[in-house]
Amino acid sequence: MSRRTVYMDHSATTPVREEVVEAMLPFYHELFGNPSSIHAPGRTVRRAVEEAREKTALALGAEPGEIFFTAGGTESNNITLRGAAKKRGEPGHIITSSIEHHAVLDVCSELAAEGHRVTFLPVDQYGRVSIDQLQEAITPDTFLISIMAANNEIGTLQPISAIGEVARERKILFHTDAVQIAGQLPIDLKKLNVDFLSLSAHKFNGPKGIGALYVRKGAKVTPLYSGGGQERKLRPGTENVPGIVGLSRAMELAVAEIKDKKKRLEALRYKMITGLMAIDETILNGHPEERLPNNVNVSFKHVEGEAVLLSLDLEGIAASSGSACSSGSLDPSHVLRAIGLDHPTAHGSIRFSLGWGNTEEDVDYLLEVIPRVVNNLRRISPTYRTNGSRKE
Amino acid sequence: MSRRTVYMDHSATTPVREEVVEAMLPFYHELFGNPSSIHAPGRTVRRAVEEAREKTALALGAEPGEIFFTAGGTESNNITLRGAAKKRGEPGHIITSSIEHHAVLDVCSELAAEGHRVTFLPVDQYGRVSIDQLQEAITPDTFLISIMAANNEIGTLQPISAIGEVARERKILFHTDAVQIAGQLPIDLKKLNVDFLSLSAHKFNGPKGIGALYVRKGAKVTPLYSGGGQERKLRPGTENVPGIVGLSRAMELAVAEIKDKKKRLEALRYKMITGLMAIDETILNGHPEERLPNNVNVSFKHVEGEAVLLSLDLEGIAASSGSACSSGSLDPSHVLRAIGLDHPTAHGSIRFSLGWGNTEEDVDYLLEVIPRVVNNLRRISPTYRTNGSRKE
Amino acid sequence: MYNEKVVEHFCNPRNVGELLEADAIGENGSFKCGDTMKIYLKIKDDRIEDIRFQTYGCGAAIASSSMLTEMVKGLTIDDALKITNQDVADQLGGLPPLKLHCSNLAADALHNAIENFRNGKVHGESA
Amino acid sequence: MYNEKVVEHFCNPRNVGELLEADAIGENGSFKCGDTMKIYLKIKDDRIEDIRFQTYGCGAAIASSSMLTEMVKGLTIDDALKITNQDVADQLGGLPPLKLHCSNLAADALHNAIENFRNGKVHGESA
Ligand SMILES: Cc1ncc(COP(=O)(O)O)c(C=O)c1O
Ligand SMILES: Cc1ncc(COP(=O)(O)O)c(C=O)c1O
Repeated sequence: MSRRTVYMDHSATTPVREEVVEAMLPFYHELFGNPSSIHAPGRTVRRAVEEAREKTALALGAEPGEIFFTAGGTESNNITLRGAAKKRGEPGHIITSSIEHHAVLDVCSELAAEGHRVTFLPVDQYGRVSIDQLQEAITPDTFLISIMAANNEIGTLQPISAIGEVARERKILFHTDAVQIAGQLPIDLKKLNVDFLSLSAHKFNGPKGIGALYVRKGAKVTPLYSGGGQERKLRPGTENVPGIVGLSRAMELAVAEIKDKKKRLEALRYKMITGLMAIDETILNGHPEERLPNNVNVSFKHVEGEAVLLSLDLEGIAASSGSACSSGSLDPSHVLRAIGLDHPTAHGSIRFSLGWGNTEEDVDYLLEVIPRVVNNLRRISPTYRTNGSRKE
Repeated sequence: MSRRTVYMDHSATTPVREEVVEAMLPFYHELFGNPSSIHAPGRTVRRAVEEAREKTALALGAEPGEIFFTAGGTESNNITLRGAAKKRGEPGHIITSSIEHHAVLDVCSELAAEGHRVTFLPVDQYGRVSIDQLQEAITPDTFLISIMAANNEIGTLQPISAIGEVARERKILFHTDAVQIAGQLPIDLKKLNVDFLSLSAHKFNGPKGIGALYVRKGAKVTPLYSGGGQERKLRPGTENVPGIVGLSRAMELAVAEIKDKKKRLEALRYKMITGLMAIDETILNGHPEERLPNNVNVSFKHVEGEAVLLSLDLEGIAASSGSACSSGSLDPSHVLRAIGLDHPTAHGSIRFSLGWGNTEEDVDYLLEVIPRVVNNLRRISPTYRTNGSRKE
Repeated sequence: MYNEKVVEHFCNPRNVGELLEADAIGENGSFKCGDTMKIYLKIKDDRIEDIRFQTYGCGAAIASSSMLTEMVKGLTIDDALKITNQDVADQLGGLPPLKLHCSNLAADALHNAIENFRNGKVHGESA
Repeated sequence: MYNEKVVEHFCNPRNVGELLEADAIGENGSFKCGDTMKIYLKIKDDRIEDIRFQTYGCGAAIASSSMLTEMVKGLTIDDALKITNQDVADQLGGLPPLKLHCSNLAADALHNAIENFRNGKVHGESA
């Protein structure tokens, strides 16, 4: 057994906070009614759902009528992109970035296969898109721009506000995948020109299987599913009431604590990056400043990421190499390739994502363990010494 | 306050059982990992998800590889119907019934608008489709038959086994919406020729927002969403782990108790129907025998359903007029019209759906309250006496 | 769903029934939701002396029928004609948007009764 | 994900490093996952007297490298050539399906080393 258990994979998912579970529990048993039912047990639950919608809207600077509950970030992204394309009907042009989550990237590829044109904007070495390149990419039939607010692997923040201005000026719908930023950094939809915004509760200490989609008043997509009229037909199906309540409670808590948490995590992040960079032949991936407060992504040269993860796991430390979803895959992540990493460097990348519950002791423990782990693996590596690095 | 609270709307939704909540709770906090993560917290959760899949498969006579978790019955239906149409690519012919849930019916109408041909089979006065009419409807390009196992309003069971034989013989995919039957009556997919089967946990004392889709080995649909590779790409997105665990536990409990529950509910149902039919000008909707053990649907002539519901609600009794989803609508339900009810009779229909927790005392209470409720409303009704019925 | 006042009128509807010697009878029906209403008037010196109603309909329809009869009892028929469906709904403290049209039965049936009375008939064409 | 035996070999890999006076060196790399492996052999009377490896790769790659060196140490090169990637995986008690190809490095690198030896070279073309 490891001496300590340290979870540093909060970008993959987070524990649900006690307060959130408590808020949800009544809706499993006492308040279990179907919000569509007109009897008292149904009406009580309808009120709870609408209160949750109000809370969620408030936390984002939106109107309650602009919030739609979905089953998660993947669904919110799919509803927006496929729904906008379906609404348009005829082929058109979509602009996205080359470092989106698969739930945007793969939808775009499919839409391209269905006849739309898609521009995958390149990013710089830090993972940022360029406003100039965005401007240049726009054509008269561009109907949708989808650029994530923060990247899930390297934590880089995009210039959402500037992108929104371009989109408004050119009268193009703008969607942002805010799954990683929601609950981490303030979002004020009154100030941003965002037409659609996706988020997922389990990334900010809420439950899995529930998400939300913000749809600016007046912006429209054609729903993908049919059924009962729930969520004003945008996402029919009996509402996941405990999930909805949990999402709104988690959102409320996260937003209330956002400043403190940001400060705390940024301090931990600084300490971690400083400690990790002391290991030779280690590079920091992503933007030095414009990054999520909780994201640390480094590449240890001469070692393979999975082997590092496995070693860390045996020491009780949970981290990730690239996105959790791509861990099953063998190719190095599209994000790391897009920022220009060569294969071995991309393969040696590890994402540590901090969150609620992480302490300075966790960071100390990691920094104690990691040099040994990297060293042990480098000792085995055929490339370490031939690269002119220190001999055994 | 009413003297008693009696929930008789289990077809709309059900309370989650204590055992189910208990099974789910660990997965909010201690076991919160992302099943796609390769570290220990992720792997433990992956095991739980796969165990849940095995349990669910076992309860249905399926293989674990044939079970896919979704966000509910609506999604399972949409994935199957739209996914089968997407897979086919070119226009073809679909056969369904005229009394399906909106999550099948409306998808079929949309597919028709997109160029497919759809036959909506009529039903007899009890709500049953005819095998002969099914046979006749089949054309060389029929690629999908979707007939629900049990109707959500009138409880009528369809001859699924016979439909499956026809489908197999003619080499047509067969989907059944089993949302109302799952957990109520045994399902053995080894014996039924069903290619796709939809179910939703909240209808059998599991949580809302989680469902399953059975896909027979070899049967294929094109996924509607893209993203991470979860649920073998059929339904990407971080798994709703507590939901999945809850669904499988609820399924396990329901199946273990299915015989006893059926006997118990059928006895209550018999008592209720007998009691309700003693009220004059009352008719039973649905099939006298081939119906869900928990379903009672009656029409009280000369009164309007919503007014009855409201009166019952004030007495603490929760029931429904037609499906919960259509309660927001003003048109009489398509199901009641399809079985030939005239407008006023359809408008006077009430569905009582029994379930876990209902007792004989509940039924006694209902039977004590209902004659008064119906009588009070008939006293106000302009049609009651002019119909040759008893004067005040 | 409904406010307390609506529920109270639904539970204890005023002026229910027929007037056997009515001076005018009005009817109105909604094809959309199947509701029907009948209003019976006793009129003396152009003033509504007595009123009764019968309604087949939902909670909103019944409550607004009851409320209307309360509102117009004792009014002159001219004043009664000024009462709109919206007035009835307002007097009930509001109705759910989806249910507003159900409350439209009542005033319309009253108007129909008064029209019949002015045309010198008890029943309208449809009766 | 990995069984105990795999984890044990990953944590304590046997025969790690270089042999400065190797009789043959074999190499193998997977373009797909970027893994690379180097095998150093000391051969006497057609028998593998000593063996070392270096691996850049995932847990499965490292564990199977370690296991292979254990399996072939002391064997004649003829017998060593009979060892397949599957044998290594089996000896480890199995590997996750997705990781099977990572374990393919090891035996292939050994075969490459033996081939070089038979061709009278220490290094192959690529070195
Ligand atoms: C940026 C981003 N978008 C979308 C998703 C998908 O969210 P979910 O898995 O909750 O559907 C994720 C997380 O996996 C993400 O990090
Ligand atoms: C027969 C039937 N199919 C599908 C559904 C939809 O299920 P859900 O609301 O869980 O998506 C329901 C319940 O509303 C139903 O009764």
